[in-house]
Amino acid sequence: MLRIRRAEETIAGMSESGEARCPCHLSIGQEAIPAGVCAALNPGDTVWSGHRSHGHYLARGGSLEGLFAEVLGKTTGCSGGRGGSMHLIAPEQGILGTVPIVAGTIPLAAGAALAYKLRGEQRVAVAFFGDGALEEGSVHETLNLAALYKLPLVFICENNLYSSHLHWSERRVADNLHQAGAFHSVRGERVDGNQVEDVYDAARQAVARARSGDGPSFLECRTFRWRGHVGASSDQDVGVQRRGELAQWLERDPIRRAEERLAMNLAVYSAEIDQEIGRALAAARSGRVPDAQRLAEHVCAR
Amino acid sequence: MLRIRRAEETIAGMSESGEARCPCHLSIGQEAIPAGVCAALNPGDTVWSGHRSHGHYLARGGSLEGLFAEVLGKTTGCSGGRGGSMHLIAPEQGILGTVPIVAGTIPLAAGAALAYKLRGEQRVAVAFFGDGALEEGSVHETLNLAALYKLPLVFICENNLYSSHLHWSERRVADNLHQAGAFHSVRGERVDGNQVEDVYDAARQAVARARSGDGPSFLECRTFRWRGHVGASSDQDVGVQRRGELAQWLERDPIRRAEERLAMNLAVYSAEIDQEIGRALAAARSGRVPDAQRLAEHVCAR
Amino acid sequence: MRTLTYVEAIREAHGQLLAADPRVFLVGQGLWSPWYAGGSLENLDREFGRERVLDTPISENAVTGMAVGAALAGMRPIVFHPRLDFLLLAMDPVINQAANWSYLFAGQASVPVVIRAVMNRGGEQGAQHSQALHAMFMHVPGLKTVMPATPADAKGLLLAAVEDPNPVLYIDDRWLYSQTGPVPEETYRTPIGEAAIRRTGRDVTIVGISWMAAQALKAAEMLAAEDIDAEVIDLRSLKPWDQARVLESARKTGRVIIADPGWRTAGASAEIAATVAAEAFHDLHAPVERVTLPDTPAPTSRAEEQAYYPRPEAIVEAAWKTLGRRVGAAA
Amino acid sequence: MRTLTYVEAIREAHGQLLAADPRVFLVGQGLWSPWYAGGSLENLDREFGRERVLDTPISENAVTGMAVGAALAGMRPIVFHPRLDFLLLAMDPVINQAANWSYLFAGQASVPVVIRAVMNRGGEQGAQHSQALHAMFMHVPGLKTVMPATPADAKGLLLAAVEDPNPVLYIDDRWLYSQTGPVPEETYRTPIGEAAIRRTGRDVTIVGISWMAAQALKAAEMLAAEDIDAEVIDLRSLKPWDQARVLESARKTGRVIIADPGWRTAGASAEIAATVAAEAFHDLHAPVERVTLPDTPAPTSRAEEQAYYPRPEAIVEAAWKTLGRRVGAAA
Ligand SMILES: Cc1ncc(C[n+]2csc(CCOP(=O)(O)OP(=O)(O)O)c2C)c(N)n1
Ligand SMILES: Cc1ncc(C[n+]2csc(CCOP(=O)(O)OP(=O)(O)O)c2C)c(N)n1
Ligand SMILES: [Mg+2]
Ligand SMILES: [Mg+2]
Repeated sequence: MLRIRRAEETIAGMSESGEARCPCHLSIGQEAIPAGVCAALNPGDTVWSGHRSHGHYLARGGSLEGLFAEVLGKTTGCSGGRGGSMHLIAPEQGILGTVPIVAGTIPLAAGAALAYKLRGEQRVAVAFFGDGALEEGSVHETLNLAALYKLPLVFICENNLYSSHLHWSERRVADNLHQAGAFHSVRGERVDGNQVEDVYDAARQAVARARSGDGPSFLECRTFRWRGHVGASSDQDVGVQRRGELAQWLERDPIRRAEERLAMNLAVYSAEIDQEIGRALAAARSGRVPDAQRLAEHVCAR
Repeated sequence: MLRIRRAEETIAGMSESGEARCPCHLSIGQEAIPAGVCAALNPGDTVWSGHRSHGHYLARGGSLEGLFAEVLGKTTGCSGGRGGSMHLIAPEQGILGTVPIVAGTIPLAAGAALAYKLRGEQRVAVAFFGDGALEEGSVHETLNLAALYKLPLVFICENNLYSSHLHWSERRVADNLHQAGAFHSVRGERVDGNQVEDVYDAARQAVARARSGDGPSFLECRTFRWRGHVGASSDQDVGVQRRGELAQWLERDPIRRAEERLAMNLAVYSAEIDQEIGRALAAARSGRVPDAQRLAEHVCAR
Repeated sequence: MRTLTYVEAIREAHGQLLAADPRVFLVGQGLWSPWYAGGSLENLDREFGRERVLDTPISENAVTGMAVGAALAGMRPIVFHPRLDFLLLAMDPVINQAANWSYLFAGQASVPVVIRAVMNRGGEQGAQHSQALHAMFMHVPGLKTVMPATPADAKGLLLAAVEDPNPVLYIDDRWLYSQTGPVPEETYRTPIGEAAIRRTGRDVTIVGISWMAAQALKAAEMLAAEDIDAEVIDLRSLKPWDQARVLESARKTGRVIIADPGWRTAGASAEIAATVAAEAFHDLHAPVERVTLPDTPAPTSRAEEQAYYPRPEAIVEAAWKTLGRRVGAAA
Repeated sequence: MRTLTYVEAIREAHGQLLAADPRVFLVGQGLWSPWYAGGSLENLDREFGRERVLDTPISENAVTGMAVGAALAGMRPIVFHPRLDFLLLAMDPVINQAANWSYLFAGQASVPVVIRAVMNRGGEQGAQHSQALHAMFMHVPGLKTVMPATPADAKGLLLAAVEDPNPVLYIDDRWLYSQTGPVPEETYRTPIGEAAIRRTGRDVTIVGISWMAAQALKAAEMLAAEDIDAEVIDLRSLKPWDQARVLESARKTGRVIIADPGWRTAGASAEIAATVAAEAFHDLHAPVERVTLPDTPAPTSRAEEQAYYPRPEAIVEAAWKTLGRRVGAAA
C-alpha cells in the first residue's frame, strides 16, 4: 500500500510538473483494494482493469520502472510507451491489460476465466472496475454469462462514490452496488475498501470459490479517492464541488488504519520504498523515447 | 384476444401458402398480454415493441387492413410496405414503432417517457419485449435511467420461457425475471400472462403509478408461444425439441380461460371477427405493391 | 461583427437553442462538469435547469436510445458524447434505429435528434481515446454528418442540425476550440450539405475536413509563398457532401488533395477521391492526393503523436506531387 | 476433387478446426439450433460437446468481449453473429478492444479471435436485418476482414483466419450457401490479403467482393457473348486487400469496375476506386465504375428488393460505360 501511495505521489508530481503528459488517474486513498485483492491471488491468476489502474499493476507485481517509464512514454515502459498511464500490461505478472473504456475489460476478464475453465486449469480472473462501470450494460451481460457458465471470475467494484464529477446519488436511486449480481445469481458482498484485511478476507473467499468451481463473486469495496478524477489536483481545484466527504475519508486512510491494526509504523519502510522509487524513476528517465519510425509497427502481429 | 388469434391464424396461413414472404413471428397463445395491457392505457399513451408485435399493434387499435397489407408488402400497409411483419407503426393509435433488433425499442420508449415528463404531460410509454431481451445490457441501462428520472414507463416482459430455440435455463441461472429491475429500484411483479384480468389489473396499477409520477414498473407476464419462433410451423416441425410444455400450456389457453371466467362462449364473436378479417384481407390484397421507382424515397425526411 | 472562439460559438448555439425552443434539451455525459465538455456547455445547467440539461450515467446505448425516442415523441434532443470512441457503444440506436427509422416506416416518422460527439485526441491519450470515426457514419444512409471547422459554422451547423428532421451527427474538434472568428449574434443556419470556399486559387484544390480544413489554409499560405495558388474548400458537411462545389473546383484546377483527419483506408477521403477521379476524369492533370492519418491506431508518446497527425507540410508536399515537383525540392 | 456447397465447406472447416486444435472453440447465438446458422454449424455441438460449441444469451457485447478475452488467454475462439446488424452491439470489443490491443501494448499481446458474421438479407427482412457493414470494419486498423465467394475459400479463409494472430472478421453470405465448387478434403489456407483471378480478360477488369464476385462472373459470361473480354478478380480479403493484383489488371485493361455488395458512399468500393484511379492514373481509359447498393436502407417488398440488390446486368451496363458504349445499345 505504501509503495502504491508513494509511487502515485511520484506520478502526481511528474504530472504536475509536466514531465508526464498522458492523463493519469490516481488511486491515492484506495490502495487497500488492490493490495488486499492481489494478496489473495496465486501466480497463474490474471487481473484486468480500467483507467485507474496503477495500484492493480503494482500490487500484482508490475515493475515500478515499467510504470514510470510508461507514464513518461519511453520504450522501456511496461506497454512499450504505447499506452501511457491508462494502458498497462505485464503478461508475466498476470496483468493482462488495463484500458480506459469504462467496463471494457470486464467481458475480457470473463473470457480469460472461460479459457481457464475450458482448459481445466485452476486459475482465476479478476476484473477491477469503478462504481461507474455498473452503468454500462455490458457488465450486466457479463454477470449473467459468468453465473451461467460458472466462470472462475471475481468482480471487484471499487466504489469510490463518484464517477468523475457525479456522486452516486446523481446516477442511481439506491446505494446497493453489492447487489449488482443478485438478479443474475452472482453472489455479492460489501466490504470496507479502506480496511486491507477485510478486503483480503473477502477476496480470499471469492477467489477460493472461483478456483474450486463455485463460480463468480462480486465484491463492492467502499472507498474514496483523495485526488481529482484525473491528474494531481483535487476536485476542488478543478471546480468540482464534492460533498465534504473528503475530510472524513482522510480519517479512514487505509495505510494509517493498517498501521494501527499492526501496531507499527509503516514509515519504517518509507526509506526503502523511496529509494526503490528513486532508482526506478531514474532508470525510467534514462529510457529511450520511441522514434517516429516505429509508428507503423505492431498494428498487426505476425 | 380472439381478434388477435384469428388475425394471426390468418397470417400463419398467408405465410404457409407463400402469399406473405416476410418473416412473421406469431404470438398465438400470448394474446392476453397485449389485450390486458392495452386495455389499461389512455388514448395519449404510446407503445413500442419488437419482432413479435402483431398483438400489440392490434390491441392498441392498429387496423387489420394495415397489418395484412404490411405483411403483404403493399403501399397501403401500416408502414407503407417498407417494414413487413417485424416493423409496424400507427402513430395515430400511439403505436410508435416495433422493430426486430432485440431490446432496440426499450431505450426509445424511455425517451418517449422522458419527453412526456419534460413536457409535463400525463402520458405513459409502454415497452413490450420478450424474456430474451433482458440479456441485452441496454435494458439494464434503461431500467436505471427510468428509475433515476422517475419516468412514466412500464416495462412489459412477455416471458414465454424461450428465446428462439433456447429454454430460459440455458440462458440464465434463476427463473426470476420479475426481479430484473430490483437492483435499479424499479418495482417488479410477476403475473399470469395467460389470465387477461390479471394482466389488466397489474398493468392498470403500473400505468397509474407511472401517470401519477411514481416512476416505472416492470411486469413479468408468464406465457408460452404455441407456434415456432418464426413462421407458422411448430418448433417440432423445424427440429427444435422443446420440453413437452406445449400440451400443458394449451390447457391454459388465455381465450378459453377468459370464456370460463366470463361464463360465455367468445365464439359468438367469431363470425363477426371473421367477417372483419375477410374484409380487411380482401382490401389488403387489392392494395398496390410499391414500384421500384420509390426505392430512394424517405431515406431522409424533408 | 463580434469575434468568438469556436468553443464559445458552440456554447452560444446551445444556449440560443434552449432559450428559443422548449422542445430542445441536452442529455449525455459531462453536462454538469466544469471541465468535461471543454467549456462548450458551461453553466447551461444553471441557466436552463438540470431537467433540460441532463447529465447521465455511463450508459451510452440507452442514453442515446432515449434521445432517439424523445425525438420520436416530439422533442429536439441533443445527445452529447465527450468522445467519438464512446459512440461505438451506441451504434444500435444511431444506426439500426435512428438512421433506418424514416425509411422503415415510409416517412411516417423521422428522428430529429442531434448526436454530438467530440473529436478529442492528442495529449498522449492513446488508441481508445483518439479515434476519428466519422467515415463509419458517412457510410450509413439516413444519417447526416457535419464537421464544422470555424466558429461561425460551429454555431450555424448546430442550429441547422437541430432544425433538421433527420438524425444528424455533429462532430466538433477540441483542437479547434480556441480558434477565433466572426460569429453573428443572432441565430442563423449553415446549410447542411454546402461546402465553403475559404480561398480561391487556380493551381490546386485542397478539400479539407474539420481540423484539416484549418491546416489546409495554412498549407495554402505556405504554397502561396512558392507562387502556388491553392483553392481551399472547407467541406463542412460530410454527408451529404457538396459534390458540385468540389467538382467545379477540381475541373478548374485539375489537381486535387483531400485532407481528412481520419484514417486512410475506406475513409472519407476515399469517397471524395473516388468521386473526383470519376467525375472529373478528363480534367485531372494528376492523381488525387490524400492526406490522412496513417492506417494505425493512435500512439501515445509525443514523438509518435507528432508523426501521426498530419501537419500543413504534408499538404504542401501533396500539392507538390500533384504539380509534378519533386518532394523536398522547394522553390 | 470433391464438390461441396459453400455452407458445407464452412461446416467442414469448423469441424476440422475443432478436431485439430483444442484451443479452438465456438461461441455465439444459434449454435444449438437446427436452423439458425443455416446449416453452417450443424451438429457441431453434438460432435464436439456443448462446452466447446457454446450457444449464448442475446448479449452481443459481452459474448464478443468474452471471445476477445479468451483469445488473450491463449484460446482461438470463433465468435458467431447470425447477422452483421447484430455486430453493431459489439463494436466496443471488436474495435476499441481487439483492433487496438496489439498496437496499444507494442505487440506484447495480440488477439487471435475470429469474429464470424453472416450477411443475411433479402426475403423481405428489412432495414435492420440486411445491412452489409463490411466497409466500416475495413476502415479500422488492426482488424482484418475476409469475405469468401467460393466454397474453397469459405473453408480456406476460415482456416487462415483462425491461424492468424490478429482479430479477423470473417463474413459469409447466405446467398452463397448453395453455391457448389471443388473443396480439398485436407486442411489448407487461403492466404489473407490475396485476391484470385477468376477469369482472365483483356478489355475490362471487374473486381468483385463476396456475392458480387459471383455476379461478376455471370456478367463476364454475358459480356463474352458480346465479344467483350472481361477479367474477373475475386477480392476475397477486404483488409488487407490485394492492391498489386488489382492494379496489375487495371493497368492491363485500363477499364475497371468495382462490384461491392455494400452501400456506395464511403464504402469498400470507394477505397478500391480511389486507389486504382490514383495508382493507375495514366493507364485508365475511362473512369472507374462502381456497382453497389444505392445509398438507402434495405426495403422489404419484393419489387423494391429486386431493384435494390444489383444484378449481373448492372455490371454489364457498367462495362459498356467504361467502353464508351451507350447503355442499352447492345451489340
Ligand atoms: C465507455 C466510456 N464512457 C465514458 C468514459 C469517460 N470516463 C472515464 S472515467 C469515467 C468515470 C468512471 O467512474 P468509475 O467507474 O466510478 O471509476 P473511478 O474514476 O471513480 O475510479 C468516465 C465517465 C469512458 N472512459 N468510457
Ligand atoms: C440484437 C439482436 N440479437 C439477436 C437477434 C435475433 N433474434 C431475434 S428474436 C430472438 C429471440 C428473442 O427472444 P425473446 O426476447 O424471448 O422473444 P420471443 O421471440 O420469445 O417473443 C433473437 C435471438 C435480434 N433480432 N437482435
Ligand atoms: Mg468511482
Ligand atoms: Mg421469449
